[in-house]
Amino acid sequence: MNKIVANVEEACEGIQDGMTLMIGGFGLCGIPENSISELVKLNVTGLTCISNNAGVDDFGLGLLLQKKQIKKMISSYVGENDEFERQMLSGELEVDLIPQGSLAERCRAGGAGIPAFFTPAGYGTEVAEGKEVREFDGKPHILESALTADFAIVKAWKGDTAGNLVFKGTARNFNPMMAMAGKITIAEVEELLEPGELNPNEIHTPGIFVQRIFQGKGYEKRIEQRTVRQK
Amino acid sequence: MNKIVANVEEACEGIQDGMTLMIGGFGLCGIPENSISELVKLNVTGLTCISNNAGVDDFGLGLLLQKKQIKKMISSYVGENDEFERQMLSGELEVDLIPQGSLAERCRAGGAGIPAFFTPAGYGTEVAEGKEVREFDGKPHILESALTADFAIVKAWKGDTAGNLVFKGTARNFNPMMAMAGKITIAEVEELLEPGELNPNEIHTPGIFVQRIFQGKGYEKRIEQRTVRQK
Amino acid sequence: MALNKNEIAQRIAQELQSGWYVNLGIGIPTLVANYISKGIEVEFQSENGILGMGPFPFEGEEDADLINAGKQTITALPGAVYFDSATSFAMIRGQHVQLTVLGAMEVSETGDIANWKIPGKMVKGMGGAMDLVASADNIIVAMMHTNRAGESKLLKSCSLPLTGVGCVKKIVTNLAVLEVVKGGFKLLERAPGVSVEEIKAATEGTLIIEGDIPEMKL
Amino acid sequence: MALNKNEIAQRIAQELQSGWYVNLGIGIPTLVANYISKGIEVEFQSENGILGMGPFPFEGEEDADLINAGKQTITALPGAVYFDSATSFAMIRGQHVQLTVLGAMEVSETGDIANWKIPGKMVKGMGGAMDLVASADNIIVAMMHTNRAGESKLLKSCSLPLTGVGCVKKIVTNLAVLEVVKGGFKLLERAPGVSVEEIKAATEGTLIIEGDIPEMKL
Repeated sequence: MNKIVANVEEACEGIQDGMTLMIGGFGLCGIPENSISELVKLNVTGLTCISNNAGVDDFGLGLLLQKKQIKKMISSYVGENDEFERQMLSGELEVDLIPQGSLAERCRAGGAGIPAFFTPAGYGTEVAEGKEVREFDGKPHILESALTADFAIVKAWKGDTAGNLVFKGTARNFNPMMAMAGKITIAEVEELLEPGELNPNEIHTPGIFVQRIFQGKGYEKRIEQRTVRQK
Repeated sequence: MNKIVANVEEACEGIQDGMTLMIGGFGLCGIPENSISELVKLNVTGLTCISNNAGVDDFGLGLLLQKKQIKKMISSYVGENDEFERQMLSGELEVDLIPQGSLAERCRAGGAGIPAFFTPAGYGTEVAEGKEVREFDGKPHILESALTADFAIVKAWKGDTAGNLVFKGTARNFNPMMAMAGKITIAEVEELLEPGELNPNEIHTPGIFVQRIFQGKGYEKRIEQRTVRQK
Repeated sequence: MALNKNEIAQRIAQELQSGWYVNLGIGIPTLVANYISKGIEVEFQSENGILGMGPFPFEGEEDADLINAGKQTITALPGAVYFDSATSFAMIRGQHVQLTVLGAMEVSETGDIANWKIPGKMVKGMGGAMDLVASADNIIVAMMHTNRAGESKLLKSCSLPLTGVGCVKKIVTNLAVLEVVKGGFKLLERAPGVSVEEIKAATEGTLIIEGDIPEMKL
Repeated sequence: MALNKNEIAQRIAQELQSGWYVNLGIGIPTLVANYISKGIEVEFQSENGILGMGPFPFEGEEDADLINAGKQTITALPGAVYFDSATSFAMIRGQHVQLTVLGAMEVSETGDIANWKIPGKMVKGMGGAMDLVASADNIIVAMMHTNRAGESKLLKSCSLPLTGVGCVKKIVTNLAVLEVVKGGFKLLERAPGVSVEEIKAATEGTLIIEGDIPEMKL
């Protein structure tokens, strides 16, 4: 099963104004840099972006914010971004804030055909407003629904032409669940391999969840908070 | 964090009559052979066993059935076992049959703090009796609840003293979800390693889900349906 | 002449499209893998935890840790991947598997299927069948048109406990290819040499016959 | 004298027990890792996907693919494991993490906590805090007893939008260690040299004082 596309242009074909996109990554870690650049180039607008964070002013999803391509962000935490703040406070940008665990589980649910599930997270807070509350074992929970996207765009360390993906370190984060939840899932990888080169025991995302895969290039992998100690 | 116990006797300490146990495996593939033998030796009775299958007459959970240690089986498929059939038809054994995907997801939910979720599986069948039905996107779903166990007993290929587990091939099956859902989770492994010997990118079950781990021995790994072709 | 089991599998194999992930049930469905046309690239999922399932191993190369959902020893093709049961049914329930082929004891004209339980007989369980039929967008039933007593298995409504409701799309039997549409079973193709009258006689449910019904090509 | 941030962290570190998995929030909680007693073996979980988090890397050894939930570069200890965000919150929601330490803007005497939103100010989001407080069996809040305006942060009821309801068990501030019990904040320990009267004055919520209140030992 060959999922390979020639380049980022081909990978992003069909992404249109007004679509809902899932974008993998946590902060600037594990984000699909090539595809984000291509979205800027395509200048698609009115996007709803589901991503744990919104990048920084000049990197990650911040690049799309600069060009006002995003209509709505669905995230758990959106600090570190002045342009984001300006657009949000001025009402140009809609923001839906979701507890991080609920965001991850809602993406997984979307990919796994689970339309809704109960979680204790957010009970008694404004997150619970309008949501069904039910007690289990004496503890109140709220009903959360699945999330899906027209396109999910993820970044992996290694991948093969069958779409199987392996992530590195904490760059895994939201990428595997989002890969499951995209109607079309695009994977960009640092290293693209032939079938059989990945050990089938060590694959994080089975290729069935991926529709298009390509060899990324020029990864900057910017570090948001460089913290070190002295030898 | 050291989860190591000396042997199967120590691993199974505290397992008592009337408890609910989850037992990993699919058919005879990936079952915790050492622990099952120990359960026979301990002669604990009145057990509720959550396991996808019930073994064969003289292997796997069939060994516990022979000694009438099991009061109730929660499984998706229980063929291949005459003693099972006899006990079930005579009413000695309670059997709760659950769609395989719902069984897997209910174990995961139990481990993940999700008390209930909606699934389309079983709608309109006797599995749905007494369960809430709700439509999502015009399609009816039923509400299924989480499963947990006093002890979950799983079998892995490799493990380290921190309880991290790696499975091999299709012997993975239900083991990872059950490991999540046990109040106490026992892991028996073919190869027990020191911390750092497993690549942290390649671990299937993080050690946090495992309370006791030991080096298993004498694995028979019986094959249920030996199918081959000629060279 | 009515088809044999291998010919039913052969006809179903014609339905497969390149790029599809396919789950094959036990029995006739398993045989479908033997008849994939050259140039059609599909990948087989087995719900116990493998994508990219290959043929049976050569004698002496069996691996107890590598089986299919029928508990048979198998092999893995290059590009295969193993996963746990929750992920496996995430693929199925999330409709990432494009085709499910499975056997049935009864199918109703509204697409209900019964294939797991006969009251009064030993019940072995539904395994993954309920998840598969409730989830798949595209389900083909492979079965004999009538049971051993000669009674139709294509019914107005199922008499046996159901596995799923309104989910069957297509049925390939030893006599015919049929589609479940509003109003009943629409006859699409006849087995070579089998007449429409024979199919009518073997079908208890409403049979919809429009125009000339072509013979299957095998 | 009131404790500084490091001393608050130091006091909280005394609560840790061997075998615990611990999630430390941003700010004072992060500092707790610096004060673990010898012989106490705990493992740190960061909700972005690592168990067995180690100290910051040496200069030049930073890995952009290895960060904590505060987006800081970190290292992994032997026995560490990486996982995805759904699995991470399965650990948290499923109560496999024995202790969560996090900061707060307000805590109520019934254990409510507010730490994510100030109306009229830029809202950055709750991140993982709502999952953490709703799930953890054991939550310690690390904070100053009063805000910059000198107002108590231990209240009858929170004025800010809540992060979680009835979940805080213990609070360690610059002035005191308190437990949330039926009826209010039970004073357990005073900071060295801080009087019960000073703590009373700085606490708006009901303060329960039973017998002599010992000084913390650091």
